Amino acid sequence: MADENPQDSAPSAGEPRPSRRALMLGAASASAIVSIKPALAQTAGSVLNCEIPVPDPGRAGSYIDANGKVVPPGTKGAFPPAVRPFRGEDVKKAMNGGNLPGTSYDQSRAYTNYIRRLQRGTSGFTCFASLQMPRG
Amino acid sequence: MSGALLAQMLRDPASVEALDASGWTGLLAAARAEQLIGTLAWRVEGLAMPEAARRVLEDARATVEQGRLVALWEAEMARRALAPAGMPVVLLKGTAFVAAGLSAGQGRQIGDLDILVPRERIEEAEAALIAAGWEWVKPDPYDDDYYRRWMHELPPLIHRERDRMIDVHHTILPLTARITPDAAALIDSGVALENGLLVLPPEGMVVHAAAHLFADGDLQGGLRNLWDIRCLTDEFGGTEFELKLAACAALHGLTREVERALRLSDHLFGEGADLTLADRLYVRRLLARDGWGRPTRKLTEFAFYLRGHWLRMPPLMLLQHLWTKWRKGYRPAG
Amino acid sequence: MTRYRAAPAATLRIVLLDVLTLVYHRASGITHVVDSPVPEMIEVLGGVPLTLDETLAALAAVHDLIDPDRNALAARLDELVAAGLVEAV
Amino acid sequence: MRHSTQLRIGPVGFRVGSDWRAPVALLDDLYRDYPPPQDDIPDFNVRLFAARFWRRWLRPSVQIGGDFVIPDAAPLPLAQGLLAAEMAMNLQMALGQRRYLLLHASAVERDGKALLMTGESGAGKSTLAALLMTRGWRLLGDEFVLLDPAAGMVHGFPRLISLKNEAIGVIEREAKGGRWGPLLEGTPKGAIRHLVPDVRSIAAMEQPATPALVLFPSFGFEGAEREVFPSECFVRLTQASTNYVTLGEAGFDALTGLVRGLPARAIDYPDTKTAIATVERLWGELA
Repeated sequence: MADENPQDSAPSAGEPRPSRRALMLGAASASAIVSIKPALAQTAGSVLNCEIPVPDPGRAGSYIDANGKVVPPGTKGAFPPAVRPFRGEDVKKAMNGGNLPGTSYDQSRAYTNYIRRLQRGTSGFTCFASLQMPRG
Repeated sequence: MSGALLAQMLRDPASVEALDASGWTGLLAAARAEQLIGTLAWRVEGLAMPEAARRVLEDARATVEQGRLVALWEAEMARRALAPAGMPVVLLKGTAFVAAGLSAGQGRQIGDLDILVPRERIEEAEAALIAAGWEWVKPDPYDDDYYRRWMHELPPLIHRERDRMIDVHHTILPLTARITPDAAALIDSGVALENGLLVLPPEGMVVHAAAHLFADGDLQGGLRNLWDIRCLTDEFGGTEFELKLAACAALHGLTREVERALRLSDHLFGEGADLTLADRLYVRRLLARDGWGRPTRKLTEFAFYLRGHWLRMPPLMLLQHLWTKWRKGYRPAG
Repeated sequence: MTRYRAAPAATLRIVLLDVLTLVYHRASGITHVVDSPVPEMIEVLGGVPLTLDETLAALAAVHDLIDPDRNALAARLDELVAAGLVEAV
Repeated sequence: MRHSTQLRIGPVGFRVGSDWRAPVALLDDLYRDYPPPQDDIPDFNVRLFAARFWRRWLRPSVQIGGDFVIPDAAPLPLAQGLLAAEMAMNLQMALGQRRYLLLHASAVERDGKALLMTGESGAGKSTLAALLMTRGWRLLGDEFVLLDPAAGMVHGFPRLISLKNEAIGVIEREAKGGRWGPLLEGTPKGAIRHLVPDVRSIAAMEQPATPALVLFPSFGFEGAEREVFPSECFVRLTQASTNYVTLGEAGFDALTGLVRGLPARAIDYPDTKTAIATVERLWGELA
């Protein structure tokens, strides 16, 4: 039962969870739950249908340079933001050498580099992390 | 023959104590192949056995226990999806055994979720399930059309998030089979569980298991089916139950099948029974496993494959069906 | 009026890891990786079943809602219902 | 079955049966230093058989079978019988392992502590593990790592190291005196050659190790490195595990226990030299 695992919900000493804090309900279209599926799932399912915006909405309008770094709009040699978020399945293909849909080769490389460097907390991170499906 | 060894160990668990390493190896392989390893693990728990065997069986027990939770959850999600429609939903087979807490559920490996709903409401059920995240497994026009016209269930659906299949039945045998059980009576006989889902009464469960075993299909996995029947008759046995069972079997036109199931169950798992010549063929088929878990007696198997189809369809339709399957590359497992 | 109720606390193992939270649901055997406001919603829905508006009010009572948007909350609730962590009753 | 053999890799016993002598003879030779299954009762059975009986002789092709199977597994030519046996054993682990949380990862050990490396096929985890083995690390396994949910320790699964294409030459130069299986050309994954783990790794295969560092290597990129936080590490490892979901709460406990407090890094590397240097540096920083 829950109280058999007091370490679970109780915050560890030193970083108490504030009892009252700011809370975002988020956009109606965003997703706040990723359910772990069997690695050998029979259905393609949600993981490949999740989406990764480039860049994340917090930095909307910024450009992406060849190394995948987010740079100010108009930076020379960098690419404008992607028109629409990429689907997990497309990203997976691009990671294996394909091109992201609707992009040139260099643009696709830049976006993929951006996605590879996604940090926790950024939009699309959970989707990206779920794509890491090493199979033999 | 390891199929016979498996049946013997289920009947008399204490006899595992006499097994040597190769006996254990063959037993475990056959139990896995018959999907009875969880059942075996339950039966022999606490007996003396080599450490390596104990470990394999312990893992099998943990696996069926997790499988039980997942099966019950799948039933619960189907209940949530179908509850607003207010139709009766009867759980069948393994999920019903564990939901009702029956001994037949102990160690039972459970695959898909099988439910029975009234025939006139099956499309409503289908729509509600699709709205709740289930989708078609494989869109194949021939199979789809075939299912809808002739089968006793919808084409299988799989839940896109949980990766679990559901079979939605409206009766317990294909419409093409020569025996036509009274599906409405089965649903009416349903016993309500605490959450509102129904299960068949014990005699209905036995009749369904016997129908599934002898009147539908090629007896693959039949040993597990027969074990289900054994557990049910052991748990509910007695004169009163026998009368109910006979009446239920007669109502659905399955007297011959139920009587055969009881004879084979007594022969394999009980005190013995007088077998007919045909019964002996069934026994041969049910025990056809070698020490590597391979099916043996290919000819018997193929005969039962043909027979399974014969029972389900009139001959001309059978020919058309086999021809279509053949062109699509199906061959009986060999 | 649809009311919402979270899975009983005894069936949930909730582990906070850096910014994301893991929820293991014992009844389903499924692990959910969730972001805010999901853990907070599970908490306020742990008692009597609440309507959408009551859920919004309950969240606002214990947190400073930056975007007290009814539609966004409805979307979160739908997700929780689909995941089986919350039941619509 | 006409021919059969038994062997144990780490804590897992196998029985391999075959319609042909050659694959079994090769296994007996390459696995000659491995013990038999505990109590002579294998955890898993593997079968190599002819799909049609005439396929035993006529263009013999090996079908993979066993306790756990996937439908439609393509047969392999008899010359690749060793690969078929290895694939079949891997398949039993991937589909049937229930005692340990199975991670698709390579791992090496030093001072009782384990370094885990996981990534997509082609990320170089087998190559890196083999190279580290030649540099004094003990090989725990090049394909699977077994995490014990109760104790939190990792058990090795040091099967034959499966090296592909360019990696074969790289390791042939480094592993002096190594014992090798035949070069298998034209497999579904290109050229494959199996290297027997060194004597020390086989002898110590029953000793578990404490996980100390997990790396997510990617080959073919500029050298780079970033910290992987526990939540990302958790999600990635669930997807690198074939039995996380099946193990239920035990799997959840095992994996949350592992990622909390375990340092994790994603490393990109342009060549193996850079990778080895990065690994040694990160390992040094742990202490």
